[in-house]
Amino acid sequence: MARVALLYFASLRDAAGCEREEVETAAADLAALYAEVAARHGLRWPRERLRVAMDGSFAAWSDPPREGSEVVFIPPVSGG
Amino acid sequence: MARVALLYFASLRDAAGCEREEVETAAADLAALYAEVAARHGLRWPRERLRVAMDGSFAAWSDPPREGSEVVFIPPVSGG
Amino acid sequence: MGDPSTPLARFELADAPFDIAPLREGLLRDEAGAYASFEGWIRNHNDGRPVGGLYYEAYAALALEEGRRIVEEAVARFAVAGVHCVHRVGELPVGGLAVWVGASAAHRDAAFDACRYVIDQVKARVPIWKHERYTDGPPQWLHPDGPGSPPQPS
Amino acid sequence: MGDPSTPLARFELADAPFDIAPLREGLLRDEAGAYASFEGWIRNHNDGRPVGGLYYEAYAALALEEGRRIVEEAVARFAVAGVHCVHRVGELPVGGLAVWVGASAAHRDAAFDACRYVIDQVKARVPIWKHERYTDGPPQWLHPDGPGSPPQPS
Repeated sequence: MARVALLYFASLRDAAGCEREEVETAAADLAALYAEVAARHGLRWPRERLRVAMDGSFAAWSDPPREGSEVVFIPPVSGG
Repeated sequence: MARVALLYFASLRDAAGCEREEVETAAADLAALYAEVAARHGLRWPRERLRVAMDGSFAAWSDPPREGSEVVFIPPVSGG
Repeated sequence: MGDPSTPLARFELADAPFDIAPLREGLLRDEAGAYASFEGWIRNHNDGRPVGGLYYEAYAALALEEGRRIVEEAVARFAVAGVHCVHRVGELPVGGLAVWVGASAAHRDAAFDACRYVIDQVKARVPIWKHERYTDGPPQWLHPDGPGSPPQPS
Repeated sequence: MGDPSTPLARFELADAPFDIAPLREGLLRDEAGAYASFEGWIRNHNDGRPVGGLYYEAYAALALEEGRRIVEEAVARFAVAGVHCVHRVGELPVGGLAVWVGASAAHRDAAFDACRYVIDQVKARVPIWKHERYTDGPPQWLHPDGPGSPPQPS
């Protein structure tokens, strides 16, 4: 089990109903973590359209969640 | 015969030794006028590297010199 | 006037309006003959809808890291003297300045290419999201489709 | 804010230093989301030679006509809100601003393309000549070879 903080931005925050939460997870990787979170909050973004970051850097979906880390699912960006 | 004013710019002015002169010419076209002028002033620019303007607009070498016009031989430009 | 051997590469987020003049000054170099800049302004319409203003939200830690990576890539790819980008976050009115990119170089190809590279990459990669307000209906978050991505879930 | 249906197309010669800020302001449009600019500065070297300054000479009547034609071509080719170019004539020091181009448009492709088109065409077509002074020898007029032109006579 790892304890991680999840941050939500933009429409993901609206859908999750919060901007930050701490969770205990048994997910083997960030892909499984997203599946858990998406099911719990009813998030409708398919993972293929998101990127994921851990502790302020982009990460791979196959990375395991690190204990104490900050994980962010990144919806398509629209800056500029 | 046509009476025209010739203006010289940049290295052509240095070579001609003046910035403006009035000439009477029997040249049938601006190409022949350049040949006259180049011979008189010892200009070493081949006509192929120049453009020619008459009365403030680019002209064709085959245009006849217009009476009272202002003719300019334009060496390669270097603005910008 | 800066050291010609160490090109400037800077990316910043700004939470308030900023002046371009000093940023441009910071790119002036005696050895640089060319400067190209890009500015993104808030338009009064988008996809045919009347826009009343918007809000830019950033995941700041990652935006700064990814932005820095982009300007460093530009410096590595193009023969520039400097590249600088500032992106606004927070509330912006129509006509407001959303993003500025400046690039200086010995020659204009590198200045244009670096400037274009930075704005294209910033728009594609930096985690900043636009929350657009319309004068004819409710606001929305913009999440443009990337190349080859499936349609956005309704 | 200007009429969206009539893009600005302006070319000018300036015989003294000029401010860019009001020129940029003149291109702002509520319907335009993108602005690209180019500036040409006098470098401290050219072809490996140390430059101390220079003089730009123009055949003004024709330069203004050809410049106007170029900005009108840019407006016709690209979906811009405005294009403006100002070229210096007279004495310029190292670091001096030689030419400025600004273009505004709804989208960045058009702004970049118009800006690039104008500076490329101005350099190729407008009758302005550079008389460059060196710190290591006598000054000279610059008459670059065009594509396919024979070598310059000695």
